[in-house]
Amino acid sequence: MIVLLLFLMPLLGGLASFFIKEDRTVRSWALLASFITLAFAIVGSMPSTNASSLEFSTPWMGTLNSNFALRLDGMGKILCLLTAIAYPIILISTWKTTYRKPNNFFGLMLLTQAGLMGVFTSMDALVFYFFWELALIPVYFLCSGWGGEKRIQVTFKFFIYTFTGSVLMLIALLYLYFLTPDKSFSIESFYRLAEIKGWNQTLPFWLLFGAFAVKMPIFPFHTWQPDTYEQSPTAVTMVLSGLMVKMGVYGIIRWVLPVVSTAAYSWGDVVSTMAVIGIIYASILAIQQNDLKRLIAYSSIAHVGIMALAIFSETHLALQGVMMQMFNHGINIIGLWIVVELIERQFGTRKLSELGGIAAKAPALTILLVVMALANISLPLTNAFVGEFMMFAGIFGSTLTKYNVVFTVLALLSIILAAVYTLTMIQKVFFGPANERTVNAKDINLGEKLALSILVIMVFAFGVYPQPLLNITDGYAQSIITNSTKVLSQTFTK
Amino acid sequence: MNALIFSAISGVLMMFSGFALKSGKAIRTLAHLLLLATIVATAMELRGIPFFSIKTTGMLQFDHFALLFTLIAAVSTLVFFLLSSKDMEKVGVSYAEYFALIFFVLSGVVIASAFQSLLLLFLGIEIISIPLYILTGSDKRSLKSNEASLKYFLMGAFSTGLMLMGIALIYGATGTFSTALIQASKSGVPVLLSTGMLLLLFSLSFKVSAAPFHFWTPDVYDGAPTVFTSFMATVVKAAGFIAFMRLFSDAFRDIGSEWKLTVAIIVAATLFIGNITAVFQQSVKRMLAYSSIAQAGFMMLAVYSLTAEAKEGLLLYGAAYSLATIGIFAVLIKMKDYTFEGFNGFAKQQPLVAATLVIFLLSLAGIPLTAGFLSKFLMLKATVAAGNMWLAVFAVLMAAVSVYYYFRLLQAMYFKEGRAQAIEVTPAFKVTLIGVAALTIILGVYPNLLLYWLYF
Amino acid sequence: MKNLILLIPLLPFLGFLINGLLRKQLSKGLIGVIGSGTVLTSFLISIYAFLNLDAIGGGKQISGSARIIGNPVIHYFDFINVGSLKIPFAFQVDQLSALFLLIITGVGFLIHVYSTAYMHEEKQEHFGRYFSYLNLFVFSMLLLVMGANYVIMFIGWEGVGLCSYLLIGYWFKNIDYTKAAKKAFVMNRIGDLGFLLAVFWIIAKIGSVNYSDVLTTASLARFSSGDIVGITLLLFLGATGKSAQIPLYTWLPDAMAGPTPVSALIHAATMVTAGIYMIARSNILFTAAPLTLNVIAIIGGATALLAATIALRQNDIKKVLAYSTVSQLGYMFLALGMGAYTAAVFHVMTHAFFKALLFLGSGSVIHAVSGQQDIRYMGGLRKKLPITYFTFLIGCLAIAGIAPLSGFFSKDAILLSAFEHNKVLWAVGLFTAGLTAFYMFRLLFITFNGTFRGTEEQRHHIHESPVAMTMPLLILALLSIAGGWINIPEVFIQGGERLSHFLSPVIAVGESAHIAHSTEWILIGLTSAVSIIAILIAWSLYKKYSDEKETPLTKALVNKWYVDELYDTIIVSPLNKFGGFVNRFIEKGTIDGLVNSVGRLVNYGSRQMRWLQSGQVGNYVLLMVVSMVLFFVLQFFLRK
Amino acid sequence: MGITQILFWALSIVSLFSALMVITSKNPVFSVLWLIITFFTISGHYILLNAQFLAVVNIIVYAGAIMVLFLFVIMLMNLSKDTEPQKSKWLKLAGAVAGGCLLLVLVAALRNTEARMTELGTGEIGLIQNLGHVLFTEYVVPFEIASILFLSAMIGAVVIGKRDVPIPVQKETEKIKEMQEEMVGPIL
Amino acid sequence: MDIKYYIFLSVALFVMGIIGVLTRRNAIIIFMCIELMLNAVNLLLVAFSKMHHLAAGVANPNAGSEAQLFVFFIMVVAAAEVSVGLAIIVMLFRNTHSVDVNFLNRLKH
Repeated sequence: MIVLLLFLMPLLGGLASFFIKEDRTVRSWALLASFITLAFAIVGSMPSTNASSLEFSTPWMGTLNSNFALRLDGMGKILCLLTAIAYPIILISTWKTTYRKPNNFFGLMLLTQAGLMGVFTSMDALVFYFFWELALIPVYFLCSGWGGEKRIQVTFKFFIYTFTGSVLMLIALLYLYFLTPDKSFSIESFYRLAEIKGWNQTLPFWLLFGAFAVKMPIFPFHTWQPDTYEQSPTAVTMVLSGLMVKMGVYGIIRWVLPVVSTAAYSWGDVVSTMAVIGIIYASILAIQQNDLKRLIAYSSIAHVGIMALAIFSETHLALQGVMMQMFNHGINIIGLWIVVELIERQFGTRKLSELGGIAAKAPALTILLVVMALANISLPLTNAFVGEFMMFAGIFGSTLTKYNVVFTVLALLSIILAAVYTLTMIQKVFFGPANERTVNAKDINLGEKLALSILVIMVFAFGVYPQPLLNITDGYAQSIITNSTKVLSQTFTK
Repeated sequence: MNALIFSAISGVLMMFSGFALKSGKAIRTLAHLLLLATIVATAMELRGIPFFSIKTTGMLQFDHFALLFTLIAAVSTLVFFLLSSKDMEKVGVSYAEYFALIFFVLSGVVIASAFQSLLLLFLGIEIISIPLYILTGSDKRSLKSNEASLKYFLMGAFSTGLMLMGIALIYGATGTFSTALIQASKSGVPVLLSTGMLLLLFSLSFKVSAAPFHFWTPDVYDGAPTVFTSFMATVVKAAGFIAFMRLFSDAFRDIGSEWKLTVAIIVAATLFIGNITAVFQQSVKRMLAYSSIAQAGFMMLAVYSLTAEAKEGLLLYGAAYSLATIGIFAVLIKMKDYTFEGFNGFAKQQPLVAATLVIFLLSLAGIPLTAGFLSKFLMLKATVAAGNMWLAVFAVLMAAVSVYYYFRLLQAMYFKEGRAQAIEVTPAFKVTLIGVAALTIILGVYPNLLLYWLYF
Repeated sequence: MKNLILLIPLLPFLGFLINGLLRKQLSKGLIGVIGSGTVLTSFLISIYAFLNLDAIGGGKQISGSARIIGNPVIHYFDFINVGSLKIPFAFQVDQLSALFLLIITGVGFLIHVYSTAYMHEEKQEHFGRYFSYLNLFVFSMLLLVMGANYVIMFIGWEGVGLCSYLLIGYWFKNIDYTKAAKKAFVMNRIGDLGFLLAVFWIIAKIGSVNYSDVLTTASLARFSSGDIVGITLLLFLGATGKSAQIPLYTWLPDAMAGPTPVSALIHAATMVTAGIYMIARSNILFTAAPLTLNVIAIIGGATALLAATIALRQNDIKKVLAYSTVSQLGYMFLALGMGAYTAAVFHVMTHAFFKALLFLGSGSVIHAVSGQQDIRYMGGLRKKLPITYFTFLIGCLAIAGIAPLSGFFSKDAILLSAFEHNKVLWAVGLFTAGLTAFYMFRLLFITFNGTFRGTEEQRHHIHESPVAMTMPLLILALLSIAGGWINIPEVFIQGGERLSHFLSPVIAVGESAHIAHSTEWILIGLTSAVSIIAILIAWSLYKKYSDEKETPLTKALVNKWYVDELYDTIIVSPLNKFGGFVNRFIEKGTIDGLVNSVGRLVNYGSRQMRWLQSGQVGNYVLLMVVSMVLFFVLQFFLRK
Repeated sequence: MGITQILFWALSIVSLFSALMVITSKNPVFSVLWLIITFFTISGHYILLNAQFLAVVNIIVYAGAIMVLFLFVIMLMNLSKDTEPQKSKWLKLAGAVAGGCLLLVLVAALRNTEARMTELGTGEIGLIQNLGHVLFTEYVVPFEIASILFLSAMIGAVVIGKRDVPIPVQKETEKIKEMQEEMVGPIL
Repeated sequence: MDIKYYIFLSVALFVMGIIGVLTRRNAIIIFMCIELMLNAVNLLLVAFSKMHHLAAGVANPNAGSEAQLFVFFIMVVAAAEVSVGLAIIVMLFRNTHSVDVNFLNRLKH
């Protein structure tokens, strides 16, 4: 039941808020709804809650053998938790930002949340696809309705790009559906597919991977991302980069690795190579950027690349790291966006070249950003370190590929480059003498401080004691690894 | 049978109502009532209550498939009446006759969906086409309308010729016109049969405007009075596909090797030409014409794979496509300026109407939670089941292209600033639009609402 | 005991939190008290722990080289616990770490005290910020040495890097300072890369990162020799980053941008010795990898020499000390390379004393001449700053290795082991010793002898520093004198080399001198002679200051052998150029271009496609007929 | 080579020739006349095939009614001279070639139908009573349906026939055309 | 008489009609060519009806009559088409004073 509420709450909340015309009211309503969702999410991810309340299934879609099946398992829990935590923070931090037609804005935001929740909990291929799109559509409207001046083209490109990916995914799901013994879309019967061979694996693998790669995005499918992040309103950018990016990673872990394990194994090196190229490529590009949003966008591409690399190393450690990192990356990057939002709102620019010397005027802002930035370069005792450490350790220890050492070394270069661009950003934005733009900067107000402090606390809490999160996801990671090893051994011994 | 007789009689009544009733309102009301009666009659027959028992000597068979489609067609027509029948008055003087012709078309639709003999197929198609020639040309003051109707007529007659040749050759091969017997005739595949079958295929492709026999469509849809374009592009096209489906599943299912390849090529070509050409259009009306070609490509997938699911899908597709297109046209009719720019800032002026339009567009583009998605999905499913992966992939890629032009309209309405042209909409109009939009969504989430009639 | 140990790092952390969060509210005095008080407390606790190592469970030496290996690990909670990999959050307080605890907290405390006076002009909140950073640094450094596995060590490792970044960039208004800070952090990161890779490698092989699992002769068997060499080399790469060895040493001189006490604490006494600690800690691995040891020795020797030469012609007082630090670190690595871990640790200790002393002394000087750092504008300060001069002199003597000051013993031990392993390196070490003596006394003479060459108003308020600054100086001077006596070689008195015995549970006493006492005497004499001669030369050259003449060689020296420029041309600027190229051509041009061109293609196709729709019935029918023909041909003639 | 064969060949040649003339003769009126001749020959074929009823109907309906209607229309538009502007040579050629190819393909395909004889001159299904009987037993439904067709055709004629107000000028197509000329650049 | 000859004959007539449609510009002539096509079909149907009648023999005396009825229906439909078609042509002529299909190019692209 809880799992149902998880997406019903934002759905209804969103639909309701379309009809609340008054700005303050609709903001508060959205905030309330997101808090309620958060409550559900917390209850759901408590180890004490009994599994039966985390499942929901009912037949739908008539003659297609599809069930409206939702279940909240380890990975789902952690991601739903992330989504639920992110929303109140986003709403609080953008409280001061004014939007025209606020009712539509917040309605669409909540609908997006509903879609995300659905994606993370759906246990049926068709339902998964439904929510996948349901999460995409409102974002399209948000970006092109409230974005920057080039928003229409950019968002349109983003939409068509991802839509193409997702329809290809649909074909792949159909293809697999016809291979299932019992002709059903349920994930259980998809997991029973692992025995299929050859083309039957390769084709759906690439179709699925294409869709997820566009969403993540993995080099060279990433070009929509910096533009979109740059153009869309920051609140939406937070959703895009903090949560939506995870849809791609999630998709690969849930719908590729266990379903078409053999192909995932035999194409793993190719994908990993793409990921590695992307990591270094994006890091180098990030150094070149002059726009805060673009810089963070590229750094996020690099981080996601590491996740992809870790996924395809298929070790328990790495997978755990990925799930951990999905959560942490969400937290950190949202924090970064909040700072960007504050800076842009106060100084009216995001250009590094036009900023500087804020530290003297706004120490609190500076400190919070520095913390977020340090988390972004995964400094120890910040949450990101745990995830990345485990991922890298897993990649290095992977026995599936001959090139694990090469991959690790090259990917590790990104931590140096990350240090370069992150510190450059801090230096250019906050240090040095103040210019006429920043000379009378004001420090942030309480609400923003609150939002950021919550994040900072989480950054350190999960950086020092990550075990609770790890326990949530442990079972799922274990199951995936055992499953794939079983399949691979079956496939390649004979 | 009920539907056939009712619609025919209603046609006659409307014909005479022209002399009896003077006010357009009265005529309109009568038409609505008659159509309602037809719908009820069809529904009752669907529930197993035929009013007449007429021995059709195996030429017509009103099975659930036929009746359900008849129902869909009739309901779509009703929606069309509710939304646009007022605007028919502007077309020309002979208001009542238009209704009469539409009713006759409807009866043709009934025949085309229930035929068991090539003769009836021929008659049905003709009964559909001839009134359409007239309706296309009904705006006599407009040169475009005249031109369109003549083009339509000449090419239509030409394709009729092809069809007849095909029928003749098939008869020569099998010695019968009954589809069932054609299927049964186990005299191998004489070249006469396959030639005739191909000719039939071509002429039917013409009727449903599948490439490369689609050329008439954009010109005719563009030239015809928009009201009737809306009707032609939806109900009639769907009927054409039902006829197509019935013919090939009843008569040529077993000799698939003879036509699968050709149909596959036709599907691909239709999808390609329809979508690609639509991208460039500046007039929404013409864009919709091309989009109807594109959608035809998708529906043709059902013909390619004659599975039971494809049949369901085709029915659903007919409903979804007709409803959405009729809705969009209903708004378009009221606009002065048919270009995309004409819709700039439309959302500000008519938020509600714009919202419904969005739903229709999403449905046409095949976005989930709309009937459009589900019907496309069933088509793809059938295609993959038929084992043609590449066709499916090509189809979805083209669907992605279609997003381009559907969303252009959406962007114009919502994100582009512009002088929104004022259109007058009655509350009833709005209510109907909302109803249709709701139906689109409901069918998208709970298709059984429609499909279970097929089985019970 | 367990919780007491936990307090050692926790107290400075509390200091960090308090000073950091309440820096606006607290008064400077309070801040200073909190800052130093926390460190003092943990210093006392460390002493307590040091005295009760057995209680903690450290091994102890019985007789000769026979000893008990204890298990001094204190487990707190599981940091990461995934599947087979367990990374506990645990401390290990054995002889080695206890020694370092003393150095860190002790010297740290003195420097905190010193800072209260030195930083007094700072605005209050910045004062608080400074102390919070300092405390945070002590905390991280303590994590580094107390950690019971490589991950905890790495946490501290990066933590100290961060603190050095924050403290170098402490005056953030000055862009150059922040740049220097960035440089330091990035170069450290390069080293950290090696460290991390080593850790991953260990995990892959052993499945654990605990010293107790990795650093045992048993576990050595599970490595192939290649593994060991690889791991140790990677660890050494980490060390070069942190401890400023070739090729990653260039950040340390720039790090002098930070406040002088910081340079004393971080860039002389403690942080930079982390590399030595780490290698000494994993000595078992390194001993098993002779190749690595050779590399370390060579790099160490080279660094020592290179830095010493550069130091000859530096005019910034702190730069001279910085390069001498690099050079001394090179010395320590030389020792490590010889397998003389004890000697290295010994030198770490003595060096901590006298280098901290020298830095604080220089700080006192700078403080006196109101911020002037260039020694060419000093001189004749001996009268004005007697205490500073005296202590500075002691520091110089110590570093020059004049008996019986601490530097003498430690340096002697290193040279001794060098002599018995590799004569060339010994020669290098000897020469470097001479250079060291030379440039240190050059510095001393130019600064304190002769007449003052600064501006008038500088001259006016030259004054001896307050007691809060001189007191630490004196204490450190004392230590610099006596610190060496705890490891007096056997040749002087029976039962010497206490330190190596003390450390023996952690560091095997492999290498007690096998060479005859006679030769040892000769060597000692030689070393002292070299130093004294060097001092005399310096005296003759600099007893009264004159502008030094410019030769190509000296020019190169002044410009630090152009190493920074070299790095810039071969690494930094190519990377930027490449990045710009990628940004312009690959990203925008190629990849995004491809994506967009798909859209353009569709549009173009659409433009062309519409010509089919010519509007002519004739053409339509023609096309239809033609396609019919084609279909028939396909059906009847091609398919068969 | 019986009399029937000779008749068959003769009729075939005549009908083909007159059909050729239909599509080639410049004057519409001549085309109509040639077409009538073609219909007559076809009726001749019907008789050879014992489809007497159809032969008669063909003459009455086609040659009699329909063609006369055509003739009227042509006269009414007084196109009765060689005024019809000709298509360009190339289009004509293309059309002829395309048609030729179609013929070629069809003949080549149908060449290998199995040979089945239809002897001429016997049988009486073509007689009116047989046809009438079948028409009003089995084919009564289509027969009725045909009436719908006629009704719609009739209404159509009426709708089209009624006079209306004269034509206003069309602006909008022009607008769209020029917009297409300077189509805004691709959004992607 | 071999059925082939009938097939060829009517196919030839049919194609002639098509060629006419392709080559002429006068709407009326085009329409006539279409009528020619229909007649070709009629002829073929009658020939087939005869063929099947003979094939069936005494077993089914009515065999083949359906084809002739089909021809009958074709004529009916043709008549209807003619009435509508000519009406349309006349209407167009009224508006443009031409029946030349080449001038029908307001709608394109």
